[in-house]
Amino acid sequence: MIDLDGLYSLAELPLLAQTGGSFWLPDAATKDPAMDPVFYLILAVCALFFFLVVGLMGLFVVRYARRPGVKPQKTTTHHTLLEIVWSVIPLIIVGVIFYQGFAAYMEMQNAPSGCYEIRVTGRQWQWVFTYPNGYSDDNLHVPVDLPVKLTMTSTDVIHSLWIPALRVKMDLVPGRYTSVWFRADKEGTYRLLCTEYCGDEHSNMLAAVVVHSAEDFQEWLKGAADYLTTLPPAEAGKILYQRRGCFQCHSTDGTAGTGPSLLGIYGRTHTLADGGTVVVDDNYIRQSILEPQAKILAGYQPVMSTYQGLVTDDEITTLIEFIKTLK
Amino acid sequence: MDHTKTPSAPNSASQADVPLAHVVELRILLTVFAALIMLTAITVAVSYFDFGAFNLSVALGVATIKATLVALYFMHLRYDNAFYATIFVIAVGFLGLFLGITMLDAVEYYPDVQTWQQSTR
Amino acid sequence: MATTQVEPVPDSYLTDPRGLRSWLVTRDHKRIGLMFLVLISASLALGAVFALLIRTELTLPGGQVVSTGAAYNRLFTLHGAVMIFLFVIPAIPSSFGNFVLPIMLGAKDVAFPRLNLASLYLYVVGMVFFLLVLLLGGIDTGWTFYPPYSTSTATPVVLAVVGAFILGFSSIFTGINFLVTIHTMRPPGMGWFRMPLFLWSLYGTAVIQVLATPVLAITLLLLAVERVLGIGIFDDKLGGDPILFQHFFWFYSHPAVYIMILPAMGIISEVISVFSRKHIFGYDFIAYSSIAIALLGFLVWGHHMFVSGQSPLVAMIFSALTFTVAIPSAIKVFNWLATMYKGSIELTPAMCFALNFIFLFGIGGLTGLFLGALATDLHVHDTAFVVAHFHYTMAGGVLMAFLAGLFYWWPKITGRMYRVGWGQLAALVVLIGFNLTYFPQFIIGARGMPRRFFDYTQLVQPDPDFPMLKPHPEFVYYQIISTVGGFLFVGGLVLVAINLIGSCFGGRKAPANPWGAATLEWQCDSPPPRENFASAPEAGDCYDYDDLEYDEQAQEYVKLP
Amino acid sequence: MTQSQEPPPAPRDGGNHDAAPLAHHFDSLKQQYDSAKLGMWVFLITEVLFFSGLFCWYAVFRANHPDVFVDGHHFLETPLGAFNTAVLIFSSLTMALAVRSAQLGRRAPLIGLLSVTLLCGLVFLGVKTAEYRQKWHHRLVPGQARIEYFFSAKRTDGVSAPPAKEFLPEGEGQAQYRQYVRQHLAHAGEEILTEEQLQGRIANLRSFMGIYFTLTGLHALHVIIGMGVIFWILVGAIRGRFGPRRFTAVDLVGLYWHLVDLIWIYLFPLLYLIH
Repeated sequence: MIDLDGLYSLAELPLLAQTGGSFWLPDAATKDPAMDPVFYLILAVCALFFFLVVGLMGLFVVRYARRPGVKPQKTTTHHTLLEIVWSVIPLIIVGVIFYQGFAAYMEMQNAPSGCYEIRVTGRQWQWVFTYPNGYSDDNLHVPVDLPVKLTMTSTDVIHSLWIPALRVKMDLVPGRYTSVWFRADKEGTYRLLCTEYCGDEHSNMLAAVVVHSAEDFQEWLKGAADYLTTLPPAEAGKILYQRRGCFQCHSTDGTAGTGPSLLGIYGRTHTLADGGTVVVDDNYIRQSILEPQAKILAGYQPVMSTYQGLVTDDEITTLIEFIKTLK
Repeated sequence: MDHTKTPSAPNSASQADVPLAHVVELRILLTVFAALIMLTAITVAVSYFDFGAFNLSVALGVATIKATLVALYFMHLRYDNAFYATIFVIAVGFLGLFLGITMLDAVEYYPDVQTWQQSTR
Repeated sequence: MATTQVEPVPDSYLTDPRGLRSWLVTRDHKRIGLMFLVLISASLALGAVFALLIRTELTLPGGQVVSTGAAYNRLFTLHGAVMIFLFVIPAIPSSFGNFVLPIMLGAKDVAFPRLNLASLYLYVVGMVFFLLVLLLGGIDTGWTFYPPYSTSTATPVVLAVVGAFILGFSSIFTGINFLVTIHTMRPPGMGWFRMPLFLWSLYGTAVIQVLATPVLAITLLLLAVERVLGIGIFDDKLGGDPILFQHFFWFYSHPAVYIMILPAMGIISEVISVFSRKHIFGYDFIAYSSIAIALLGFLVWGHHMFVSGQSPLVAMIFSALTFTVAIPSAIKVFNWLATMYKGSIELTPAMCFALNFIFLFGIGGLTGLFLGALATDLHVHDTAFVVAHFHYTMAGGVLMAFLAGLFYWWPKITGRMYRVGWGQLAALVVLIGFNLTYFPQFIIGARGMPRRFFDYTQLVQPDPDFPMLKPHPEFVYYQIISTVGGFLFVGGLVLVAINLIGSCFGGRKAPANPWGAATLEWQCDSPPPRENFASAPEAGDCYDYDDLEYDEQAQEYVKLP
Repeated sequence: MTQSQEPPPAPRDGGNHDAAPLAHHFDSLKQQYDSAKLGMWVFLITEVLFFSGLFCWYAVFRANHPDVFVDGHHFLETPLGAFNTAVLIFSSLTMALAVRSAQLGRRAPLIGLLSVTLLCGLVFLGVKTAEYRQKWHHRLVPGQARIEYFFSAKRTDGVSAPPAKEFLPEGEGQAQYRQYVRQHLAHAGEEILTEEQLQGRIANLRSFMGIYFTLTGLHALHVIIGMGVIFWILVGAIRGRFGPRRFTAVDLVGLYWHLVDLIWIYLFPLLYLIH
């Protein structure tokens, strides 16, 4: 029996949607998602026309199957009124569908005033959510019942933010802002994914959306930002190293990845791609984080994108302290 | 679409002396040339005056007159089967459609680019 | 029964003149069409291999066939690029279109036979470029080449772009040829509204090929220039605009789906009428709808960009226009049904595939409503739902029509009859396999499975950091069904190949008119002689079957005196 | 298409030069000529749509960044552009006259007019080359560093990486470049005061030059192709291959050449005549 990492055996797999939501749509984090009625309306239209067309087709195939000696019956070869009728009826139906889709879209598009604003930055292959107080996290935490507006951009290629439970999706385009808003009515944890193909680790560009109660949210925000001050810098830096996804390219055990390993890198002199040399000190690390393309170590590609605006100065300091410990 | 209007109604019988195409008069060609050169001079000349928002329209208007002259006389559209002119106009129409909608969108979303540029500067 | 003695075949286009060289420099539209058919089928096979690799990979979470996202990304890019540029776009016009268009007009060839040959060679060169890309390790941009990813990835994008550019010209040349041929070479007595509907659909296709493909050419050229020289066009880092590329790309690529589907609809119009032995219902509406689709198809490209950062105003315009293009397609389907009504329906393999077309394209077209409506598109865009939708239209539409055309014209092209029973079985296997493959993807897509996703382990497993996060283990179940269906589907295609190729070796010799069709190509021999007709055919009503009677002796239809 | 009798024996090349050989799949010269002409017109349509991408790019940039064009056009020589416009228009006239000569079966004028047309094409390209050389000299060509790298020995020495896709040259060249931009704009009556302004101007210039070189470059490519086919029919004319019922090739090449002219008629004001 196929065993999926010890989690499910094939026989135990849920046959249908036993994991929340309806057969077609996943669990919603809002009470009345504007999209759902439109979805089911279209589904009904689809089902109606599919069974009409395929039903008639099947009926004709059986009823008028070729029989020896039986000639096809004469019918008219055109009937303008009929043609107009079956052009106009679908036209009316799609008109209704358009309007429903449009109305729901406008509702999903126009953010109400007083939204809680969170900045989102997509980068290969990680999400960074920055809160009004300057704190950044790699998962999205939002308060319940409060409209939240995400102002989004990307530092490298196009990404797309999708939260199935909230029925929202919007691309993150480098060089500009896009935005979405939503209001989560149900506390819980939901999935957030990247749906615009963005490279090798596209399928790992995931995050969680945690909907807190109002008090919990404030408490979380306060506590989450605190580790920078409560922990020793090197330890805080280690947490940051994990959260910001530095580990994806820079190992701490000496193996070369997309970028140089951080093990023992501090204090040494390295050759640059353009032939010069550089001593890896506080300034160089700071520059490498903020202007990664400025000085590339020999043997590496200039592929890292900047963290300008994504890390605070204090955070960089903790990262430097962390790198110093890697000997 | 009446098929007799499309080029070569196919049942044109075997014919040695059906003319293949119209021969444009010399005088017309020379006149058109003179007009084109004059229009070029005009468009260069007016480019030194400022019509504000109409600068582009004036330049493109003159260019369009010139292009029409070239198409009508040098390219024989005036004398040839109307179908050629039709498809040429349709092509320009599709150019306009492509350009128009794309520009409409680009202008609409440009503020999002501007705010981004301001915030990163 | 099928293997009666092989009779000596009179000289046909296949044997006159002989020799490899005569094929390589031929200007005969039939030979060019046949060579296209072979190359296009080879491309289909290559694309199908990639498809099976992708399907196997996705069966279970984690790596099955390949171990990295990088490798998987190359797989789906090559699958998409090969299928779109080398298969579905040229599939019907370049092969069947080339073969039957002049014969349907009673002409000896297309207007520009040399251009036609150039089109074939451009196709071959484009194919070579794609194979080079494959040899160099493939590209990982997706077939859509979206910048800034495509301007920054290290894979040989320029090579693939040049390949697509060249294939674009192959398509343009075919379009020019068909347009002019239909205009100037119709026989006496065949006005526009007496042409076979397949020709109307090819005419509409040619209009799109001519108007849209050049825009793809310039788009790809600009992309290459940007990548090589760093001119800022689409890449924001160089002062360009990534959304602009999407407008450019879809201005071609949306009409391009009608380049793919229109000729398919043309084939279905022919096949349904012939095998129902009924005059096609609503000829004028079907003809007009082809042109309407061709023109309306240009007004809807922005519906690929509803979540891209396109402005809401333009999104609204495009959504509204998108729905208008649904109407001509609906008209065609209703007319086909009306044609079958009170007919005398014979389930030959061609007809079976035509019915498959209505079944599958019906689902594909209807699910398009989800993507045209703004609110629902926000949810299902770029998910497996979209994958299912366009496979229902492209594979369920174009491929089914391609197969219907293949079974329909095979006797004419090769002069051999295949085994009808095996063809019917293949149609059934394909129908079942197809639905098993793609229907589950509608469900998982709407429930949260994105497209172009290498590893969905994290979607089906509980997340240790977030125990409240509900995983979707049901995805695995649907993916397994999908993969099983995929192999069944391809198995059906293999059945088709065996049946048809086998017929060349000892199949019964095909009569001139085995189906009793009234279009002109059935008036010449099977396979046709070098110049198609010994004497000029008479162009009558191409959907009037009254004076065609089945002759048991000759196993073909003959004209009643 | 009366196929009841055998089509008249097609006159092959040689002997009768007054009428074109009739291809086997056509019924009449008229049908053959009309097909060729329609085919050419359809091809011209693909050319229009091909250039539509460039015009669209131009329009979007001009709408959103008008300053790019205002800054950029200072670096173009309007008199040269105007001269080239006149040259192309004149060549269009000679081409139209050449078609007329071919239709009337006048061989000597045909040869002369085609030669003049070809010459005009050469003059156009010559002026264009001079303009390009000047831009190259001032390092205004987008991707110049990458082009230089490609043609230099560095490409194969295994050490040097290709230059970044940046517009600004490195080192000493950069200082010169800045100086040139500063001076040139001062000359055009605009004083650049701050470093930020200069950076902005350089970014604008880079966008403009990208558009300028792509548009005029692709147009020049069409001129070169046009000259190639004009040369081909010139050879045909010298060999006496055209006559009153045999001028399709001249006619079609003429249409192509006029379209190339027509596109330039738009490019000239769009690039050179900006306030």
